[in-house]
Order: sequence, then structure tokens, then C-alpha cells
Amino acid sequence: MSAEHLPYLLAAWVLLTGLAGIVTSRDLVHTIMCLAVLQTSVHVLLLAIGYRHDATAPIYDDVPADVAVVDPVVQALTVTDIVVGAAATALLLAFAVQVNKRTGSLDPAGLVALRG
Amino acid sequence: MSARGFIGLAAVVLLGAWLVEGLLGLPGFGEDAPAYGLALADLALAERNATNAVSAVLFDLRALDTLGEALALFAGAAAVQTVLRELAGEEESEPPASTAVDRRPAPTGDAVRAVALWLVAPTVLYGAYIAARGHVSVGGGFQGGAIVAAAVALVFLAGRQATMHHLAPESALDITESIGAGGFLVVGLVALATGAGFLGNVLPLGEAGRLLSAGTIGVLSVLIGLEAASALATLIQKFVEQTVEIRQEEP
Amino acid sequence: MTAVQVIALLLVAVTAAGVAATRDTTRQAIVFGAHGMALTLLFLTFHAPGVAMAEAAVSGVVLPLLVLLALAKVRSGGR
Amino acid sequence: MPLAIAVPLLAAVVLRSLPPSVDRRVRDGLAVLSAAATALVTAWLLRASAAETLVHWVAGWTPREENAIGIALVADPIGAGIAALGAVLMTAVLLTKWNRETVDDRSHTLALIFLGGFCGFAFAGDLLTLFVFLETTSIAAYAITGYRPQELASLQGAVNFALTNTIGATLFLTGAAVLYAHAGTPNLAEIAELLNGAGVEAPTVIALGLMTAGLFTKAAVVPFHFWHADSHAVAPSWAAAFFSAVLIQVALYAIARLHWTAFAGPVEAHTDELRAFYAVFAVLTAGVAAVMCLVQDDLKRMLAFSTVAHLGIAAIGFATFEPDGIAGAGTYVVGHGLVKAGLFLAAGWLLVQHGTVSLAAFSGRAYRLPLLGGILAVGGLGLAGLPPFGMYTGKVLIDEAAEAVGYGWLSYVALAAAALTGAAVLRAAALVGLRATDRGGDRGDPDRDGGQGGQRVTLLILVPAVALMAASAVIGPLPTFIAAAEEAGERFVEVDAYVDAVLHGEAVAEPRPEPEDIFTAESLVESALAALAALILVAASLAIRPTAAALAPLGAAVGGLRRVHSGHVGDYVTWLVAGTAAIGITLSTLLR
Repeated sequence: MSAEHLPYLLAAWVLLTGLAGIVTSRDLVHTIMCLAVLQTSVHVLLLAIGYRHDATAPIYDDVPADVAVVDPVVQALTVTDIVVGAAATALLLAFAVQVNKRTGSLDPAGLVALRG
Repeated sequence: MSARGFIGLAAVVLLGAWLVEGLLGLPGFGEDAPAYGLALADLALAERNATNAVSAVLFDLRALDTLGEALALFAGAAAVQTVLRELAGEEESEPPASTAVDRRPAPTGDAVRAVALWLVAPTVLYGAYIAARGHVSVGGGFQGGAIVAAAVALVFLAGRQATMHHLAPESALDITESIGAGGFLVVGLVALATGAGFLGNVLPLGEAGRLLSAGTIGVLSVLIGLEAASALATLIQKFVEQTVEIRQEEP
Repeated sequence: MTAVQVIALLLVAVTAAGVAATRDTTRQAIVFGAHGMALTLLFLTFHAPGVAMAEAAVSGVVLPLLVLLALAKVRSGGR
Repeated sequence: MPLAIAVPLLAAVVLRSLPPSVDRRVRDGLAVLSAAATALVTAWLLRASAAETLVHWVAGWTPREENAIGIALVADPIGAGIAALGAVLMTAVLLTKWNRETVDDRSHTLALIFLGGFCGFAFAGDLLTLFVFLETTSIAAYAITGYRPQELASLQGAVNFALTNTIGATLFLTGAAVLYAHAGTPNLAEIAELLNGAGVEAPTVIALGLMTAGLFTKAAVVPFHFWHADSHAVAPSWAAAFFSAVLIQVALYAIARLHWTAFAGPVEAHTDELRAFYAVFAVLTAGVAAVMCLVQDDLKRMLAFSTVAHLGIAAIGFATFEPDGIAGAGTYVVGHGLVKAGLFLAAGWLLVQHGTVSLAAFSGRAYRLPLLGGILAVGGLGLAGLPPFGMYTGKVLIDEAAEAVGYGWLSYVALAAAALTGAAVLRAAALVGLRATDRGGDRGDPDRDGGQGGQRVTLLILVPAVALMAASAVIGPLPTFIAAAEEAGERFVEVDAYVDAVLHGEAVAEPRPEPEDIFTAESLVESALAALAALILVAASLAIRPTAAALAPLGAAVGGLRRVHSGHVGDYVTWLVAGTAAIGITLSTLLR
């Protein structure tokens, strides 16, 4: 283990804490927040992959054009994924609100309409 | 803790062990970035006169991905509208203005409200600015849209959902969102018709660093800004509506 | 790696665990906002100012607000 | 190819922005027309791709010095075929919705976004694009599933679906990111070229493991499958008809595509181990789902489990790593998709006209529905693998591929799974169509057929249902279809030809193989036996007692299996995590 891999390990840590939160969760809103955290893990990973030392942001408005920059592709993907992830989270929250309306609780154990 | 908790945590630990072992085999952080991304960063400036390479990737080089994500956002907003509408009691018509004022939720401190309201206009302007200059400097449509949506959140904090409803009724948000996503598609199809390829560039490139430069990148960025702002505002608005509904029911 | 990067990484690690460990969902929404801010800082150190901007607006403002609104709905009787 | 993506998406956007005053016939017409246009475009692409692999560089960014710059859309017969299947089915299901939705209905918008994303996914020649369109289709699909939030079951299905699949998507993207970092490019052809001969390295294993786990979730492979039955039992029938035909199958397609591009080089030396690896999951999927299918009372949930079982059979075809296996899997998916969509539409008709799809409810009714029973029976025989349906053809090809690599026993697993699912549906057919007991508790009213638009709804739903099944029966024995499928299979596994076509602009025309003779005595006898076994099973079950419980001869074991399908999303995620860990550790061991 070395400092060189710390950002990757952080991404794994965030992924795993999100999963751990979900499997132990007894509240749908709690589950959804953990899912939102879990999704940020891949943002960390993507940006860490695109990063290189001694480079600058891929935006040239106040730096010379021949300067070394980091990868813009992973940044583009991350930006879109953050916004779309928010939409997915909002959809799940809307479901959760509805579940609460039907069962009066947010415990997924109360969802017993489908089984077997 | 339940049995599921224990088994689940054990599985998570197992997965973690495998993941960590594999990730340690990756090349070290910051040693090198993918060649593909670096090549695209060069092309953005060299061939599109775009000083923001991220926007060049989003709205030209890999605009198809952006289209896919934009439509996912579009679908998400449309879905939340449908799911929460059922809850609102199937009532579609807008509430009359007089009752709408009474639907104010928690009393918010006057100071908070004043500050929030004062912040709204600059925030919206800032968001628009970010979206419009996406091809030149930091930011772009998604960021601008998100910032405008944050402004909508400020209106809510100011306890003015009646105002919010007035300024941005659901039907209007539907339209602006459709203009954003639809415009993106139409620009892409126009480019296809003119032979530049779907979502290709059809406008003059201008001079790098100027507002009118980088061809279609700026146009698409603004359209995405519109789409993202409307979609996120729709989400906030639908959720606000829910809480207001309930508070009104309380004695 | 710079010192700021390491600090930002640790902040993200702590806040992520915080979100998963916080059982009270109202408080969790606040911790999630903090997680968003830690990520914003991290992304700035990764030379991704645009991503940081989106992260701040979405994870810092929009998502916590949506969660609090959903909770307000749930708490107020829920049906 | 961009048209296949842009047309449905544009129609979706327009549909949402139309003012409420616009007549619904205009809306329905626009939706059906755009889906039909997409079907035409994809059909044309399918035809054109038979001659050579079509490559389109989006926005005109062609490769520089044979390095990819833009996003490549690639159409080969398998990819174009699944896109065309999706577009045709979407057209059919939208037709069944004609004039039946309210004006503020968003289902058309969501369905068309799904279709556009689906086409993008089928044609993607780029790792990141693959992810993006996976996301687009998924969000649209979650939304459609949770579309009727009045019902708790609907919500439960949608929550389970959205949560597990979002985790799956994140796992996939994590793997894709690692692969992108490792290869330095997201273009699949270029990755294949760069990693050719690279051997297995740590990032390859991580990428393969995570992407496989993510796609297994999307493909509902056991033990990642739990969300599937929950969501399909509650999704509107028209959507379930469409989803069950292509939603999970396209994920299997992606697994195969990745195997024969990005991972072809690195894992070449470990082909045998990987074959066993995939075969285990395929057999598990076919077996578990077939048993679960048999013990369901809810017709839609039964059909959902049968879909998973049939995906397992198609996965057997993939796991052989033979061109014929791919051809067989492709044929099987097409044949199955048409029949299953027809069955779901029929179930939807039951729901509309009789308000239930519970078999227990039907077994007590005093009247019969011979027409519907007939449709279900034909579909059941098709599922059991009887010719002339496309599934028979597919299975023969899969059998041959399995035989060729020394996995001949796999064909018996497929046979058994097909017979079990066929039996389940045949039993439903018998209960709905034949049983006319006069026991009390008659909750149905035969005159209800006249209610809710009666005749017209019947025509609108059942005609497309029958037409889809007939299509499956027509293409099944068609020699040109079989030859085309075999050629498509050959081309699918030719990694070098794919790379040449995408990066170097070299189209390769392969000689067309002679169509396999699928009507060998052995295959015919086998399929007849399967159908017979299914019939006997049905007869026995009906003779004993018409309840689902009586059909559980393995008692405790089946009971345990059913308890595992708890409906609790925490359990599902636990299975998902455990499955991912198992995949990862197994791959690390196998590929050492």
C-alpha cells in the first residue's frame, strides 16, 4: 500500500460504506442517501484516473495553450453523471414518499406485496 | 443487528478485500492520464477554438453521450411529476392566488427570507452566465442549470412557493425543458442534414476565448443549461408542492 | 500528492462513512451536504473546477433540500 | 444510426411539450409513427449490416492515424437485430395503447426515451457511451415500472428495480473506468487492438469482474435476478411485454460484445475456465427461475420468472463461446421475445377485462375463456421449445455449440428449463381456458367482456399478441433466417474483423455458410418430449389440486427458494454484493 493508490482506495471505501449502509438500512430514505453516496465513489475514481501530476485544469482561458492538462473526458462524464444521479435519487425519493403514504412507514420490511 | 446485516457486512468486507487487492495493481495516481483524454484536450482548442476542453467534449467531441444523459434527466423529471402527481390528489388546476398565499409552510425568519430573496436574482444571473460561457471558461450548461436550480431552492427558503409557482408553473417548466432537450436534438439533426454529421459543428469557430466562438458548443451548452435548470427546478417544485399540500391539511 | 489532496481525501472518507452511519435521516441529509462539500474540495484539488461546481450545487444544495422536503412530507403524518 | 436514436427521442420530447388541448389521437399517432419509423430504420440497418459491418462516427469525428476521437456507432447483424426487435415490439405495444391513455399521460414519452436509449445501447462501440445509454434506458424503465403509484406492489417493484440496478450501473461504470484507465481509450475496437496479447493484468480482472457483475444485475442472472420478477409483475402489461423481450437480453448482448472486443485478447488463454464460469451462472439462472416460474400464482410474475429462465438458456449459448452458440442465443432471444411479448399482452387483456391475473381466482370461475386459453397454450408450447417457434431453432443451434465444446449435458438443462416454464404457462392456459367448475364463490361475471370498451380493446390487444407469436413461428424454420443468424454469429466472434471495420475502414465480407438443417430427428424428438413432459406435468397438477402449493413436489426445498425471494431490497442488495464478491474472487483465481 502506498500513497500512490490512496485516491483509488478512497473510491473503494466510499463504494463499500455506501453498500454497507444499504444492507443494514431499515429506512428507505436512509437507503437512498447511502445510494447517493455510493454513486459519488465512481466520480472520485474517474477524476483520479484522469489526473496527472504537474498538470492543470483543461481550461485554457488564462493559461497558455501548450500547458499540460488533466483528462477532460472523465470530467465531462462526471459532470453529467452528477446531474443525472440527482434525477435518479429524486425519483427514488418520490417512490419512498409514496411508500410512506401507503404503509405509514419507511421500513422496507413493510413492503410485503411481492414475495415468493 | 439482523442476520441480513451480518451477512451483508461480511459480503461487503469480502468484496472490499478483492477490490483493494485489484486496485493496488493500477498504475499510481497522477503518473499518467489516459492518452485518449489528452488527445481530446488538444483537439478542443486546436480545432474548435474552445478554451474549455470539458465543454468541447460535452457538446461536440462526445455530444452523443451528453444527449443520452440529458434525456435520462428528462425522463427522471417527467417520472417524478407523474409519481408525485398521484399524491397531490389528482388535482391538476393551479390553486387560486389567495389560497396559495396561505399555503406558506414553516414561518421563516424575516432576515433569512430577505437574504434569500436578495440572492435569487444574482444566482440566476450567475447560472445563466456560467451556462453561456461554458465553451470559454469554467462551467457549462449542466453547472449553470444546477446553479439556477439552487436559486429556485432559495425562493423556497424564502417561503415564497406561491411566487415560485407563479414564476415557474409546471407547464412552463415542461415547455422550457422540452425546448432545451428538443433544441439539442434539432441542432444535432440540422448538422446531420448539412453533412457535418449528427451533433457535428455547423457554425463558424470564431476566435478562441471570445463569447462567440467554438461553433455549436456554446449553443448546445445553453440548451443543456435550460434543460438541466428546468428539470431540477421541476424536481424541487414537485417536492415543495407535497409539503405544502400537507401543511394545508393541518388544522 | 499534495497535503491539500490528502486532507480532502480524508474528509471525503469520513463524511461518506458519516452518511452511512447516521440513522437519523434529517441529520443524515446535513451530513450528506457536508460530504458534497468535501467532494467539491477534492475535485478542486483534482483540477476539475467544473465538476466541483456541479457537485456543490447538486450535493450541497439540491439533493439535501429534496431529502428534507421528502422528510417533511413523511413526518407530517405521511399518508 | 443516429436517426434510430434521435427519432424516438425527439418524438418523446415533443409529446411532453404538447399542450393538453391536443387530441390524444394525435399523440398516439405521433408515438406509434415514431416507433414505426425507428423500426424501419433499424430494419434497414439490419439488412445493410448483413453485407458489411456499418460504422458511423458521431459528429464527423473520424479516427486520426487510426486512433479513435469521437464516438463510434457500430451496427453488425446481432446489434442491429436486437435494436430492430426492440423497435418492432415497441411499435406493437404502443398500438395496443391506442386511445387508452389520458392526455397528461407521460408513458409515451418515457417509452420512447427507453427506445431511443435502447438503440443507442445496441449500437454503442464505445465503453462510456454504453454506460450512458444504459443509464438512459434504466431511468426510463424505473419510471415506467413505478408508473401506477396507487398500488403498493407497483412501488415495491419499482424501488427494488431502481435500487439494485443503480448499484449495478455504478459497478459497471467503476469497471469501465478501470478499463479506460488501463487501455487509455474508451473505444471498444481500439481497446481490443491495444490489449491484444496483453495477457491478464490486475486492472483487467477488476474491470471484467465489476462490469460482469453490473451487467449480470441488468441481465437478471441468478443471484442478481430478484428485482426482475418484482418489477415485471407490477409494470403495466404493455411495458412488461416490451421489457421481458429485450431489457435483460440486451445486457447479455453487452456481456458478449465486451467479451469479443475488450477482453478477447487478455483472456484468450483462459477460454476453458471462463466457459465453465459462465456456464455455471447460466445453469443456475435457467434452473432456479424455471422452478420459481412453476410455483407462481400470479400470471405476470410467472411469465417474468420464465423470462429469466429463458435468459439463462440464451446465456448457455453465449457461454459456449462458439459462433453457433451466439447465433443460437440471438435466434432464441428473437423467438422468445416475440412469444413472450404476445403472452404479456394476453395477460394484460385479462387484467383489463377481468381485473385479475391470479390463477387461483380463475380456477374458481364458472366460465371459460377458450380464446385466451388457446393463446396461452400456444405460447406455452412455444416456450417449451416446440417447432416451428424461433426458440426451437435457437435451441438446436445452442445444443450443437454445446456439443462441440464438450458441454453436451447443457442442452438437457435447457430442455428441462424450457419444459418447466412451458408447463407453468400451459397450466395457466388450462385454468383460464378449460376449467369450468361450478363451485360457489364465483367472483367473475362473463358479461364483463362487454365492459371497458369490450370488443375494441380485445381486438387492439389480442391481434398484436397473436401476430407477434405468429411472427416467431414464421421466422423459426426460415432457412434464410437461420443462415443469416449463423453468419451473424460467425462475424460476432471475429474480433479482428470488428477492429478492422471500425478503425481501419476495412469491410470484410464473409462467405455465407450453408443453413444448418435444424429439423434433425433427434432435435425433433427432444422437443416433442419436452412438450410432452410439460403436458404431463400440467395434467398431473390439475388432477391433484389446482393450487400452486400442490405443484411444489420438492416441498421444503422449493419453499426455501421462495422464501429467498423475500421482496426485501436489503436482502437483494446483500445477494448482489455477495454475488459480486464471488464473481471477483472466482475470476481472480481462474485468470491467474
